[in-house]
Amino acid sequence: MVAMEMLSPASCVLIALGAPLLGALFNGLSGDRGARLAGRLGLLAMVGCAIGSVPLCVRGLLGETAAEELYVWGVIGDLKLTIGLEVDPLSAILLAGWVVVGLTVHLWLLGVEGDRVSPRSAAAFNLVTVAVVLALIGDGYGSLAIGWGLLGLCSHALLDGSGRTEAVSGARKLWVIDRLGDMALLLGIMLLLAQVGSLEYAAGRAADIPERLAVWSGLLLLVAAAVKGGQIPFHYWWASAVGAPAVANALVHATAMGMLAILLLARSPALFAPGSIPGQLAVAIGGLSGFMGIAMALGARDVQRGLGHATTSQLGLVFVAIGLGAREAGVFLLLSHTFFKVLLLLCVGRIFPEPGREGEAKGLRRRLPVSSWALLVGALAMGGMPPLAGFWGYAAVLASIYRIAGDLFVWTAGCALLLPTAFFGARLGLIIFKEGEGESEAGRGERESPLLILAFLGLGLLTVAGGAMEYFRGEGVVASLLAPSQAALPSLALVAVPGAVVLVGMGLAWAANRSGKKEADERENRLRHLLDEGFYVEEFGERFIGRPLGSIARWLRDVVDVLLIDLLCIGGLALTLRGAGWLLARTQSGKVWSCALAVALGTAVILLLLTHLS
Amino acid sequence: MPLWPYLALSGLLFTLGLVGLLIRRNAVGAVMAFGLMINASLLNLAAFTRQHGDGRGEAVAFLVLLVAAAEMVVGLILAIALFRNQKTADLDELDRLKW
Amino acid sequence: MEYGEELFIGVGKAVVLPVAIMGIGVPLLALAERRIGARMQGRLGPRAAGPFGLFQPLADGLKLLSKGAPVFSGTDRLAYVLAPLVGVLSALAVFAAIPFAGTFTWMGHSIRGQIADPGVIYVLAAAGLGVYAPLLAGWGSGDRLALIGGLSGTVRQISFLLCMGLALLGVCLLHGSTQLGEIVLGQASTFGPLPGWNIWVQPLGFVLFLVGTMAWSGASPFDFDRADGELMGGYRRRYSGIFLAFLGASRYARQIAGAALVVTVYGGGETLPWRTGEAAMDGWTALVEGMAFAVKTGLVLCFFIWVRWSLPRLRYDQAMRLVWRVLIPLGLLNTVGTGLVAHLMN
Amino acid sequence: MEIAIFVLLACVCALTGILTVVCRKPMHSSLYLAANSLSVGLLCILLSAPFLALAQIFVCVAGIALLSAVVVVVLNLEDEPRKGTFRTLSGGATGCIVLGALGYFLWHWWGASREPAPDVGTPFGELVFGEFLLPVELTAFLLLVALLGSVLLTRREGEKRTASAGRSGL
Repeated sequence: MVAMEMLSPASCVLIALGAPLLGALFNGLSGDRGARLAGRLGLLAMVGCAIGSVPLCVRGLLGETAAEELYVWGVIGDLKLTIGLEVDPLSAILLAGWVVVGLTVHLWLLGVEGDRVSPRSAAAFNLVTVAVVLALIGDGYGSLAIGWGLLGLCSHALLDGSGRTEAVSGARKLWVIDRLGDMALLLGIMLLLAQVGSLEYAAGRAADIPERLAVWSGLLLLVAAAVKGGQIPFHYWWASAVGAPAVANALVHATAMGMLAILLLARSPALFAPGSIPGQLAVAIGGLSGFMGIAMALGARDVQRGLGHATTSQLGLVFVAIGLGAREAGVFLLLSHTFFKVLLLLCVGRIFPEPGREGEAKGLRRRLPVSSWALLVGALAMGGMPPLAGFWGYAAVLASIYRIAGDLFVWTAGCALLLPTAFFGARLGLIIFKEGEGESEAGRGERESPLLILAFLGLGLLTVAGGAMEYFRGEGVVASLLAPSQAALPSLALVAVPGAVVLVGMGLAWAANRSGKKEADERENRLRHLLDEGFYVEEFGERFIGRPLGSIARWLRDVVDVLLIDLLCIGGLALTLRGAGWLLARTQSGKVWSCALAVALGTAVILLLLTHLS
Repeated sequence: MPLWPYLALSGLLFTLGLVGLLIRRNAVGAVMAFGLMINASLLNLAAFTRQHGDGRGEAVAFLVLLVAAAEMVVGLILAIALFRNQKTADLDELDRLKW
Repeated sequence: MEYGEELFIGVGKAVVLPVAIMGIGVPLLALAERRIGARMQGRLGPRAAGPFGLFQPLADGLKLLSKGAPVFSGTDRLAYVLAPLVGVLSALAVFAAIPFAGTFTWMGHSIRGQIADPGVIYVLAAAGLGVYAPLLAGWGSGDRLALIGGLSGTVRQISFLLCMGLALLGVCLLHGSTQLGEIVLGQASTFGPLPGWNIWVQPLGFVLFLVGTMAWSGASPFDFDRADGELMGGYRRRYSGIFLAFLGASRYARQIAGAALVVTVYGGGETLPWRTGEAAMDGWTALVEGMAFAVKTGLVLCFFIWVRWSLPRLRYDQAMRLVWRVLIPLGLLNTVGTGLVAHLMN
Repeated sequence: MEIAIFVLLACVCALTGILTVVCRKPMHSSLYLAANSLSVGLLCILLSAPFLALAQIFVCVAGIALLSAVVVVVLNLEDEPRKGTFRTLSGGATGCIVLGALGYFLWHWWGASREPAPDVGTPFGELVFGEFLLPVELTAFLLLVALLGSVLLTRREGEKRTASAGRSGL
C-alpha cells in the first residue's frame, strides 16, 4: 500500500524536486566546512532526483499522462495561477534523458575533482537539476518560466564561480542575453495569459487564440527559444560561455538550455503549427543556424567553442524539425545529441582542464586511454557514424521531415548539412586520437578513476545503443524500414543516403588529416577568423545598436537629467519653497496683533460658513 | 421694540472691541478693547433674554458678567506683572514667540 | 403723555430733593462742622456772616465762584473737569432711593416721600460711580501728590463701599427685600420698650455700616487722601474756583447721603419713633415725618463731626488693614450669622 | 418713548465704543470704556433686566473700568504713538470683514423680527440661587482664584518684608 502511495505522482515530484533542492541548499549554505562533502552530496541529491523521477518516466513512457494540480500560488479575480504536474511521453523522455546526463556528470565530477569540487558549483549543478525538472514536469508556462530564469542564474553562478577574469565578464554578457530571452518569454506568456486566461499548456492547446495574437506570442516565444538554444542571432553567447569549466558547459549550456528551448517549442504546437508564420520562421532560423553553426565550429580555434557552435547547428536542425511539425523526431535528435555532446564535453573537460590550450594532447592515449577512446566514440557519433545514435537521430529527423513536409528540397538541404557535420566530427576524433600517440611526461601519474570510467561507459553505451530507442519508439526510421513507406523515395533510401553522405564526409576528413595536417592549421586566413568570431554578429550589434543607444542615453543624461530635472524641477521647487517660507515668516511676526488678526479672520469665515451651510 | 437693533448694536460693539484688540499697542489698551467685547456679549445676551421672555437668560448673563470681570482683572494684573518684568507694556516688543 | 401728573410729581420730587440738599443741607453741614469743631476746640467758630454765621457757607461759596479757574499745564482736561461732576452726581444719585418723608395723598395721588425705590443695590451702584472722582481729580491735576491722594481716595471709597454693602446684606436678609421702603416699613414696629429700629436688631451691622459710611464719605479720621500735612489737600490741590466748590460740596453731599442711609436702614428712616404699621396720614404728618428724618440725619452728622474732631487721622495702610482684615470679615460673619438666625426663626 | 431712549443710549454706546478704541490717551479710553459700560447697563434696564443692569454698572463701571484706569495711573502709560498705519488699516479691514460676516449671520438667523415673548419675570434671586446654584458656586470659586492670583502676581520680591514690618501698626 505504501509503495502505491510512494508511486503517486505528487510524492514522486516531491522527491524529484526536493532532493536536488536540499542538495543545493546544503552545498550553497555550508560554505567551507562542507567543501569536502560537496561532490558526494551533489551526487546523492542527483540520485534522489533519479529515484523520484523514474516512476514518472516509466508512467510517461507507457503513454499515460499524469496531470495533477499541486499548489495554487495566486488567485487574482477569476484568474488562478497554479503549479501543477503534467508528465506526458514528451516530458517523460526528456526527464529520463536529463536524469541520465545528470548522474553521469555528477559521477564525472566526483571522479575527476573528487574533494576539490567547490560547494558553490555543486550547489549550482543541483539547482540546474531543480530548474530542469521543474520545467519538464510542470503543467504550464509558469513553471517553465521559473525553470528558465533559474537556469540563467545557475549558468551565471557557474561562469562567475570559475573565477577566471574573461569568464566573469562572459558571465555578465551571458546574463544580459539570457535576460533578453527571459523578457521575450514572459511577454509571450503574458500575451497568452491575457488571451487564454490560464497558464496551462492544455488550456493553450484547447483555446482558439485569434490569429494575430497567436503570431505575436509565437514570435516572442521563438525569440526566447532562439536565445536559450543559442540560435543564429543570439549564438555569440557561446563565445562567452566557453570561459566556464567544460563540465559546466556540458551540463548547463549544452543540454539544459537546449532542452528547455525545445520543450518550449514542443509544448506550444498551436503557435508553431507548420503553416504558421512562427513555424516557418523557426524553420528558417533552424536552417540558418544549422549551416552557420557548423561553419563556425569548423573555423573555431578552441575545441569547446567548436563544440558549442556544433550544438548550435544540431539544435538548429531540431528547430527545423519542430518547425515542420516533426516533434517526435526533433525530440529524439535532441536526446541523442545530448548524449554524445555531454560525452564529448566531459572528455574535453578531462583532457584539457584549462580551456583554450589544445597543444598538450600528446601522449594522451597512454595516459588517459578510456577518455581518449570515449572522445573518439563521441566525435564519431556527432559526425553521424551509421551505427551510432547520432546517425539515427539525423536520419529520423530527415525522414520525418520528408514524410510530413514531403518537401524534397528541405530533405536534400538536410543531407547537405550532414556533410560538414561528419567532416567536423571525424576531424575532431582524428586530431585528438592521432596526437595522443606520442609520449608525454606530463600527467604520468594520473590514472583513470573508476567513477570516471563508469560515467564514460554509461554514456558510450547510450550513444551506441541510442539507435535502439528509435526502434523502441515505434514509427522511427528503423520501423519505417519495415513498414513500406508510401513516400516517393523508398524508405531504404531515406536511411541509405544520409549514411553515404556521412561516410563521404568522414573520408574527406581522413584524407585532409593524412595529407596536410600542418598547412590546414596554419591557414590563419580571414575566412577562419570570420568563422571563429561568429560572423562578427556581436560587433555588428555593438555598432548598430549599442552605440546609438549609448548616445541617446548620454543625450538624455545631459539634457533631461541635468537641465530639466535638476535645474527646473528641483531648483525651481527649492526656490518656490524658500519664497513661500519667506512669505510665511513675515506672517509669523510673533506680534500679538498678527495672531489676533488671524483669529478674527477665522471667526469671520466660520460665521459665513455657519450661515452658508445651514 | 424689535430685536435686531440690539443685535446690530452688540455686533458693532463686538467688532469695535475686536478692532481695538488688533490696533491697540499696549496691553492695557487691549484689555479695555476686550472689555468692550464683553459689554457687547452681555448686551446680546440681555437682548435675547428679552426676546425669549425667559428670566434664566438674565441669571446666565450675570454669571457671564462675573466670569468676564474676573478675566479682565487677571488680564490687567498680567499687564502690570508684564510691565514690571519687561519694563514695557508695549505688545509689539513682546515678540519672543517670533517663529 | 399717559403719565401726566404722575410724571409731574416724580420730576418735581427729583428736582426738589437735590436742590434742598445742595441748597440747604450742604451749607448747613459745612457751617455746623466749623461751628461744632470750633466749639469742641473752645473757640466760637464763624458767627459774623448773618445770624449765628448762617451765611458763612454762602460767603465761602460766593468767594469760590468769583475766583478764576486757572488751567495748569500737564493736566488732563477731561479728567480734571469730570472729577467734581462725577463726585456730586453720584452723591445726589444715592438720594433717589432714600425715603425722606411719609406718604400722603394730595389731589387724589398718594405721594411717597421717595423718588423711586430701586433698592440697596442701586445705592451701591450709584455710590460706585462716585468712586471715580478722587482718581480723576488726582490724575487730572497732573501733580504727583494729588495723584497719590487720588489713588488712595479711590481705594478707600471702594473698600468701604464693599464694607457697607456687606453690612446691608444682613438687613436685607432680615426684611426679605432689598428695597429701602420695605426696610423702613419693617422697622415701623416696637422692639419691647424701644422703637423697632434695626439698630437693636443688627448692632454689629450698624457699627460696620456707620464706620463704612464715615470712611466712604471721606469724613472723620479716614480722610487721609486729603490730609493737609502730608499731601497738602491731596487731590484738591490744583482745584480752585467752582471746581473746588463742587469737590467740597460732593464730600458734604456724600456725608449727608451716608447719614441718610444710616438713618434709613438702621434708624427707622422717616418713621416717627414708636409708630407701628402703615399709617394713613395727611400732608402735615408727612411733613412731620420729613422733619423727623432730617433731625435723625442731623444727629448722625453731628456724630460724624464729633468723631472727626476727636480722633486722629488714620494712615492709609492702617485704614486698609482695618477694612480688609477687620470690617469685611465681620461683615461676612454678620451676614452668615443673620442668615442662620433668620433661617432658624422661621 | 422707549425707542427714543434706545436710540440715545445706542448712540452714546457706539460713540464711546469708537472713542475707546481710537483714543490715544489710555486714561481717556478707560473713561470711555466706563461710559460704554454704563450705557450698556442702562440698555439692559430697557431690556427689563434690572438686576443685570445694576450688576453691570457695579461690576463693569465701578470695577473693571476703574481698575483699568488705576492700572493706567500705576503704570503711568504714555500716549500711543501714531505709527503703524498698516496695522491700523489691516485691523480696520478685518473689523469690517468680521462685522459683515456677523451681520450676514445675524440677518440670516434673525432677519425676520419677531415680537418679543411676554416677560415671565421669574424672580432673579430664585433663579440664581435655585436653578443656577452650581454655576454660581463655580463662579464664586473662580472669582476667589482670580483674587488670589491678582494678589500673588502683583507681589513684589520685597513685599513680604513690608507686610511684616507693618505689624506694629493697628
